Amino acid sequence: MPVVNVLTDGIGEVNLRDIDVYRNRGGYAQWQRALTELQPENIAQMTSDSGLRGRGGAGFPTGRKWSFLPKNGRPRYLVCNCDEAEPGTFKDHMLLLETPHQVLEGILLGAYAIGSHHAFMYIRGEFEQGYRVFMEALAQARAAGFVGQNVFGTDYGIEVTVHRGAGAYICGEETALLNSLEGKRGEPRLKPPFPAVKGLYGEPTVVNNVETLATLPHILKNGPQWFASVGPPRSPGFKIVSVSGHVRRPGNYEVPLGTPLRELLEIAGGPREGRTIVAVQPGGGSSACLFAEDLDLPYDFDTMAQHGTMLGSGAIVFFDETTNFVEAALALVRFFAHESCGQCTPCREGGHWLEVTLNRILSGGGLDSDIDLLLSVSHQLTGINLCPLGDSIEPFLASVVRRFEPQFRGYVRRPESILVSA
Amino acid sequence: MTEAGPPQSVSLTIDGTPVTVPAGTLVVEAAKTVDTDVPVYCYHPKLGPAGLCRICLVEIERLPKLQIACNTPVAEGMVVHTHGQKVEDGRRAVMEFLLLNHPLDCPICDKGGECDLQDFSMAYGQGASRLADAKASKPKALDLGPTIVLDDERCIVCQRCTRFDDIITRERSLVVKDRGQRDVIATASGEPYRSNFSGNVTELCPVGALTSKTYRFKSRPWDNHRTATTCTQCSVGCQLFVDERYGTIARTMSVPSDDAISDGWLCDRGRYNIGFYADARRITAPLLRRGEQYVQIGWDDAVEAWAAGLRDALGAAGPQAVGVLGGGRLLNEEIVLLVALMQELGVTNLDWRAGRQRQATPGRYAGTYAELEAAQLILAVGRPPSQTAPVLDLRIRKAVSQRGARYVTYGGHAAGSFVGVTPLRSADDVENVLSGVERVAVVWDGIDLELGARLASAIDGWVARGVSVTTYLSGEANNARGAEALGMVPRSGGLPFTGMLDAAQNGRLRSLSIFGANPVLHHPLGGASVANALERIPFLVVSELFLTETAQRAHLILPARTGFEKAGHVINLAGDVLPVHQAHAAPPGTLADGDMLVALAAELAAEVPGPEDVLARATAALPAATHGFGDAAYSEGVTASKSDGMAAGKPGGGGLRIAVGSDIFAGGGTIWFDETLAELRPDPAATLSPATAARLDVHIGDRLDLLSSSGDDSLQGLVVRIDAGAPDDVVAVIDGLPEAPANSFADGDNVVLGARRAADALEPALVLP
Amino acid sequence: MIPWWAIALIKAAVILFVVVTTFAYSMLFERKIMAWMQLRPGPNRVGPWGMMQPAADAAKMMFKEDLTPETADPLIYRLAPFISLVCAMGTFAIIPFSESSAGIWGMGNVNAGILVIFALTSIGVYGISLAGWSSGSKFPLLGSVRSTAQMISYELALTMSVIGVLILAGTTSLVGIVHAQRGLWYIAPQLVGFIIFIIASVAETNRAPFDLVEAESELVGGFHTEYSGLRFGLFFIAEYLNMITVACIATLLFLGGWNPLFGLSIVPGIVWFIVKAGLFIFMYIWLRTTLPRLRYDRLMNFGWKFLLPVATLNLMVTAAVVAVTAG
Amino acid sequence: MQSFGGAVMALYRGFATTLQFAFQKKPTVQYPSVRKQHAPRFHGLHELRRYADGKERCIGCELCAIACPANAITVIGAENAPDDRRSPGERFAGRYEIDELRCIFCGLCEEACPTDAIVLTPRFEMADYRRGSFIYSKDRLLVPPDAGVGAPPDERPGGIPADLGWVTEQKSTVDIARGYDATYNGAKLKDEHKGLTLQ
Repeated sequence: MPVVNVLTDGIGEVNLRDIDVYRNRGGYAQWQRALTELQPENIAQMTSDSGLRGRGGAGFPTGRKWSFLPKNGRPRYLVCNCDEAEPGTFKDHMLLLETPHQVLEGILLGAYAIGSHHAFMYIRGEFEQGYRVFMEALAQARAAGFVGQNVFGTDYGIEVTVHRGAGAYICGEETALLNSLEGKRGEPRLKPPFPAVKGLYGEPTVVNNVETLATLPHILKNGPQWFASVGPPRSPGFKIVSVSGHVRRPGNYEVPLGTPLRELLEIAGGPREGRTIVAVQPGGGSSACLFAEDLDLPYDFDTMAQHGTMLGSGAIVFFDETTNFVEAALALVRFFAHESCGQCTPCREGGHWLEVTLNRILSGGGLDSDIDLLLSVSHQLTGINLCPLGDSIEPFLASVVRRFEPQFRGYVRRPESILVSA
Repeated sequence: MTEAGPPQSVSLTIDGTPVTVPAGTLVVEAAKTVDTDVPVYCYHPKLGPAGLCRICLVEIERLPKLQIACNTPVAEGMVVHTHGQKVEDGRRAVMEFLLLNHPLDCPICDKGGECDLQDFSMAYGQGASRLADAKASKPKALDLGPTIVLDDERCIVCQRCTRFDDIITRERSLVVKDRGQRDVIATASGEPYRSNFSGNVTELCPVGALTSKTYRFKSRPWDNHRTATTCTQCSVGCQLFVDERYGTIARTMSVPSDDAISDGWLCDRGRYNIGFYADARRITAPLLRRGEQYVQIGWDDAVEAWAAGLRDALGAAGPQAVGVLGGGRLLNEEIVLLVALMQELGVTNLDWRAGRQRQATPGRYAGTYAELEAAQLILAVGRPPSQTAPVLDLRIRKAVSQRGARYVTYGGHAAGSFVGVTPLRSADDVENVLSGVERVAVVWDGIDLELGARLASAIDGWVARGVSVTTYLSGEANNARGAEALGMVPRSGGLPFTGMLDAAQNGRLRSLSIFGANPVLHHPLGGASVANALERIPFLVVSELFLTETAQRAHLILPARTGFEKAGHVINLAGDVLPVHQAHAAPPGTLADGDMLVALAAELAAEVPGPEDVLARATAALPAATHGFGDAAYSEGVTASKSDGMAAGKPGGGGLRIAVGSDIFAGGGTIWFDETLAELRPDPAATLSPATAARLDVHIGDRLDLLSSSGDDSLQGLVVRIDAGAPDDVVAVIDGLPEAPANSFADGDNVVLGARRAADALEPALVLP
Repeated sequence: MIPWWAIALIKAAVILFVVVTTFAYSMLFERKIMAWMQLRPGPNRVGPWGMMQPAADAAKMMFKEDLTPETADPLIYRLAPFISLVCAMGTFAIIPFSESSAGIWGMGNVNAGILVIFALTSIGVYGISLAGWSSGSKFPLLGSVRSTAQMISYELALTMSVIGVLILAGTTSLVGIVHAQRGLWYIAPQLVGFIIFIIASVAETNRAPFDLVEAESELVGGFHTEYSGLRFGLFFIAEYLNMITVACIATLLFLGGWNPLFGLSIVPGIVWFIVKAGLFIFMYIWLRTTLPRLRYDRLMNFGWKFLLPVATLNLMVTAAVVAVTAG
Repeated sequence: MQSFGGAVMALYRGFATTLQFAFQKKPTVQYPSVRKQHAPRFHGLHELRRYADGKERCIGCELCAIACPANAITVIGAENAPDDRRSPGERFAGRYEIDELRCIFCGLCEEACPTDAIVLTPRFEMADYRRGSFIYSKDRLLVPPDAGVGAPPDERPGGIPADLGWVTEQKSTVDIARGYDATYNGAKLKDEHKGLTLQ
C-alpha cells in the first residue's frame, strides 16, 4: 500500500490542535531553525530544489512562483489560500481542522522565505469550525511567541491576519481572493499586472495553497532531496488525494505522486459490489474525465496533462456504470454557472446557456441539435475568459458528452431543429 | 506613470503594417493608428482596461490563446492580427454570448442607431440565435435615481458605469450586485443614484441599459441636428454637443475629444438644464410697465422707450445718472458692444458684479486645466469647486486619485469632492502643508477680496521660494472673466454696482440697464435693500429670459435669448476664448442682447464698432495680467464674506456661524424655470456637523429658522441635514435659492437659531432623506 | 322698308354668329380629333359627347382675371387682341359660302375679294406683333419678332401660289374663281400651287408644325404669354378664325368652292363648301398631331430657299402655259 | 439629304400612324363612374394597425420615418404610462404624422416597420381643398380599436413588455408574394370590377 503519512501524520490519533501535542511531535522546530539558522534565501532554495509544485490546482512550481517577486524593497505579502471550494476536494479543510499548527508553521515559513512580515490566511466562509480551530491555534502560537515581533529573539517580526470569505467559489482564484481580502467584490483581476508584481494592496504578493505551505516544514526537516526522490522527477512528493464517488471508502489519502489510478481506487476500497468504474475525474470539477482504459495511468501532474486532463487539486471522483452523466454534467455546469462572478461575457452567458440547455434536455425538451450545441457552446466559451473559471466548464462536459453521447441522445425527444438559417 | 522617463518607442506589426508607438501603449490603442477595427465595450480610454467583455480579442503570434487587445501592452517585435479566422471565431463566440440574453428591442431602444452592440453585431453577429429557451428576464425601466433609468436586460455588464463612478468621480455609489447571470447594476446603499455627474454613465453605456430620463424616447440619434458649442452654465466652458430636433433641444452630449477643458465629461447641470428655453414662463415680447401692470409692446416701441429713457436721464442729470449692469449671460461680442455704446454715451457706471463674486481674473499666475491636473498640492479657498465648477472638480479628483496630489481646503465649506481632503483652519497650516511641494494649484472663489489679497501675497512668497504656482478663480457667473477682460468694469471714476445701488437709494441714479443678472437674489446687500434701491430708479430696464425677482422691478423688460440661441464667444476661467454657436432657433419676439444694443445704438444715433471690429475684440487673446488675487482695483467696499475669519478661532456669542455655500442646482434663473430639473433642485437646507446637531438638539429632517445676529434677516424652513464632513459650530446653507435667499448673510456671520419644527410635525412628503 | 344698314347689321350678326359657333366647334373638333389620335376620348364630360365644352370654356375665359403686366404698354396691350380679332372676323364679310349666299344675299361677292382677304390677314399680324411687343417681357417679344419674320417669309410664297389660280381664272373675284372651276377644280392644274398654299397657310396661321410664335417649350406662350382671361380668348378666337378663313380660301381657290362633286347638285352647295372646308381643317389638325415643331432656322430656310423659288417657278410655268394656250 | 420619295414615304407613314390611332379603341377608364381593379399590392393611403386586443402595433421606433425617401413621416416617441398602455412596448408613438402630399407611396415604411404597424391600403382618393388636410395624424391613420389583427406579443406581469424579437419574427412570416390583405379602417376590402369596396 503506497499510503504514506507525512502531512497526515498523527491525524486521527492525537489531538494535533493542541500546540503542545504538535510541538512534542517536532512541530515549530523547523520554524525555529529557519529563523535562527537559515536565511530566507536558503528556504527558497530548498523549496526550489525539492521540486514542490503548487497543490491548489495549477501545479505551478512554488519556488519559481516566489522567484517572481521583484526586489524593490516594497512590503510584500504571503496569502494562504484556504478557500477550498473545488467540487470533490476536501483536503485543505481536513488539514485546517486537524493540523492547524502545521498549516500555520507552513505559512510562517513561507512568509519568512519571501521576506514578508505580514501573512494573510483566507478561509472559506463555510469553514466555520475550521476558522475557530485556526484562530485558536493562532492564539496559542502567538502566546508561545511564534507569531509577533522578535520571534525567537531575532529581529524578525511577523503578523498573521485571518480573513473569512463569504462563500464564493471564485474567491479561490488568487486575484479574486486578493480583491475579497481588500474588501472589494470578489472578482478576478485583470492580469497583467500579476500578484507577484502588484497584488494585495498594490504590493508584491504570493498566494499559496494550504497543502503547499503545510508541506514546507517537512521539506525543511527532511531536506529537499528526500522530497524530490519521491514520485516522478517532474512531479515529486506526496499528495493528499480526496477520493469520492462510487467507491466503498471515500476519503483523503496521502500518496506519493505517480501512483496509478487503479491503485488509488483500490486504496479507496474499490468499486461497489458488482459495479465497474467507467469514468474518473482526476482533478476536481474542472478536470476532464478519464475512462476505464486510462485507469493504469500514473497519477501525476504531467501524465494527467498529457491525457487532456489535469491533476488539479487532487480530487478524484470515480463514476461507475450506473451514473447518469446528463445529470452529472448538469450538476457541474450548474455549479459553475452559479459561481460565475458575472464579470466576463463568455463565462456569464455561456454557463447560463449550458445550464438551461441541460435543464431542458433533462426535462424532456431536448432537441437533436442540442448535443452539438453543448459541445459548440462549451468549446467557444473556453480560452477567452479573464480567469480559469469559464474554462473549467468544458473539460468534464465535453468529455462525457463525447463518451456517453447515447445517454444524452436518449433524452432528446423532439428531433427537429429550431435553428433558423441566417 | 509616476516616473516620467524618456518615452521609449516600441515597434510592432499590426495586420502586416509596421507600427511604432510609445512603450506601454495598449494594443487596442496601437491598432487605432492603423486602419483596422478592434471592437470594445468595457474598454474606454479614460477608464482604462477591464477585460470583461472579451470582444477585443486579437491574435498575437507565438501566443497560443487569443489575447484581449485592451489589456495587452505592446512589446518589441510583436505581431498582431486583428482579423483572421481565429479572431473572427473568437469574436463571433463573444458576440453570440453578448446577444444571448440581450433583448432584440433595438426599435424602441434609445441607443438604437448609436449602439456599439448594434454596430458590432452587424459585423460579428450570426443573424439568428441558437438559444432555444426563453431569454433571461430581468428588471426593466428600473428607476436608478432622479436622472437615470436602468434597463437591466440590455446590460452587458461592461461595468463602465461603475468604473466611472469609482475611477472618475470617486463617489463609488454604483456597483454590480449579485453575480453570474443574475448580476445587476445598483447603488451600493440601495438609495437612488444621485450624483452631479450621473448623466455621463448614459454616454459611457455601450448599450441602451442606462438612459437619461430627459431623453427617454424623445428622439432617435439620426434625427438630431448636432451643434458643437460651449456650455454657458458655469465658467468651466465645457465643450458640448447640443442635439436639436424639430425645434426642441433633445439632449446635450459631452465632446469626447475635449481633453483640454471638460476631459470628456459633463456635469448634470450642463447636461440636464436644457428645459428652460421652452418654459411657458419665458418672456417672448418686450413688456412695458403701465402702472401696476405690464403691457406687451413691439420691439420698435421698446427700443424707442429705452432710448427715450436713456436720453431723459442723460439730459436731466448727465452720464453719472446712468448705470449698466451686464451679467455673466452676455457673450464677449455683446460686452464689447455694450462697453462701446456706453463709452459713446459717456457712461462710466459699468459693472458685471451682480452677486458675491468680486473678481474673475486669476491674475499673473493664471493656469490651464492641464497644470491643475499636474499639481502636487491643490488648495481650494472659499466655496468648493465641486459646486461652483463641477467639471473642474473632476480634475481635482483625478489629480488626487490618479496622480497622488494632495487636496486641502481653507474656509468653512465642505469640499464635496469624494477624495481625501484636508481642511485647513489657519494660515500656518497652509504654510505647513506646502513644505516640500513643488507644484501648487490655488482655486479661489473670488468673493472675499481681503482674503484674496492675503492669499496673493502668500502666493508671491511661495513663488519667491521657487514653488510653481498656478491660480484659478471659479466664481458664480459664466462669462465673468470675459466681462472683466473686455471692460465691463467701472470706468474712470464710474461707480461699481454697489455704488450704483447707493446712488439709486439717494435718487442720483436716473436710469439702470441690467442684462442677464438677478442682483435681488444674489447681491450681498440682501434682497430687500437691493429691491428697495432698484425701485427708486425712475427708469429700470432689464433684459431677461424670465420674470425674475429683479425683472419684476423693471419699467421695461426686454426678452433676451439663451446661450443656445445666439452665437459668439465666452472666456472661461482658464482664459480660453471659446465659441458659442446657435444650436436652435430662438422663439419669435426675443432678441439677443447684442441685437438689442445695435438697435438701441441706431435709435440713439450712436456710433458702435462694426461686426468685424466686434469679433476681433471679442476673440482677442487675453492681455498678460500683472495683478493677483484680491487686487484693490476690484474693491467695492462690500464685505461679502468672512470665510477667513470663520476658518480660525471660535464663533461668537450665539455659538453658531453661517457658511453660505453653493450648489450646482442652486442660483435661480435657468434652473428655477426648468421643470425637468424639479427633482434635482436643492431644498433650502441647513447642514450641520453631527456634534453641532447634537449640541443644538436638532435631527435630520427637522425644519428650523436661522436669524442673523442683528435679528434683521432670517432664513426660514431650512431642512436639517447632518454631514460628518462639516466643520463644527458652522451651519452651512445654500445661496441663491428663491425660497430662502441667503444673500444678506455672509460667510462667518454669527447666527442664532429661530423657531424649529420637528420632522414628525411635517407632512411625510416634505421629509427628505 | 328695312333700311340698308339694318339689313347689313342683320347680315353681319348672322355671319358673326355662324362664325363664332364654327370657331367654337372647330375647337372642340380639334380637341376631339387630337384626343382620338392620341388614344384618348377627348372632352366628354360637359354635355353629350362634350358638346357643351366650348360653352364651358367660354364661360371660364370670361370669368378669369384679366392681368396686365406692369411693364406693358397699357393701350396697345389692350388693343392688340382686338386688331387680331377684327381682322380675322373681317375676312368673313368677303367669303362667299355658296351660290345663293353670294347671289341672293349678296355676301362675299366682291370683285377683288382675294386681295381684300390678303389685305386683312396682313393687318392681322399687327395684332400679334403688337401684343408681343407691348407685353413688355422677353418671351412675348421674341414671339412677335418671330411672327413678323415668319409672316413676311411665307406671305410671299402664299401669294405666289394664289396668283397661279388668278391667272387661270382670269379674275380676282372669289365668286368668279369658283365659277371658273365648274369643270376642273384648280387643284389639278395647280397641284404644286395647292401644296405651297397649304404649307404657307399653315405658317401664316401660326399653327403646328409652324407655331414658332407660341412655341410653349421655348417661349412659354410666345406673344400671348402675358395675356389671360378674355383677352387671351380673343387671340384664341382669332387663331381659329384664321384657320377657318384659310380653309375657306383653299376651298374657294383650289377645291371648287361650292361646286358639287360627282355632279351631285341635289346636295346644296353650302354643304359641299362646309365639307370641303371641314376636310381642310381636319388636315390642319392631322398635321398638328403628326408633325413636331420646326426649328426656326429651318423654317426660314424652307420658306426662302425652297418654297419661294418653287412658287415662282410654278407661277412662271402657269403663266407660260396660259399664254401659250390662250394665244 | 434623303430622297424625295423617301421624304414622301416618311410623311405617309407618319400621317398613317396618327390616322390609324384615331380609330382605335381608347384605353381610357371613365373614372369615377367606372373604377378599375387595383393590383393586389397597390400602394395607397396608409393605415396604422392594431393588435386584436386593441393595442397599437406602432412602437414609435421611427424606422419608417428614416426609411421614408420623401421625408413624409414624422414620429415622436413617448413612454407608455403604466395605467394607460397604448402599445406592447415601453414606447409608443406619441405623435405619428404622414404628409400624404410628400408621400411617394413607395411602401418602404411598410417594409421598415418591425411590427407590421404601418401598411399601405389600396385607397387612393385623398383629394381635398386644403393642404393641411393631407397631413394624416394618428386620429385618421389608426384603425378603429375593434379592428385589430393578430395576437400581441406576450407581456410579463406588471406590464413589463415582452421581447420585441418575437414580433420581428412574425414579420418574416408574412407572405411577401401575396402581401397584405387590403383593408380600410381595419375592415377588409373585397375585390370588385369597379374598384375595391368594403366587404
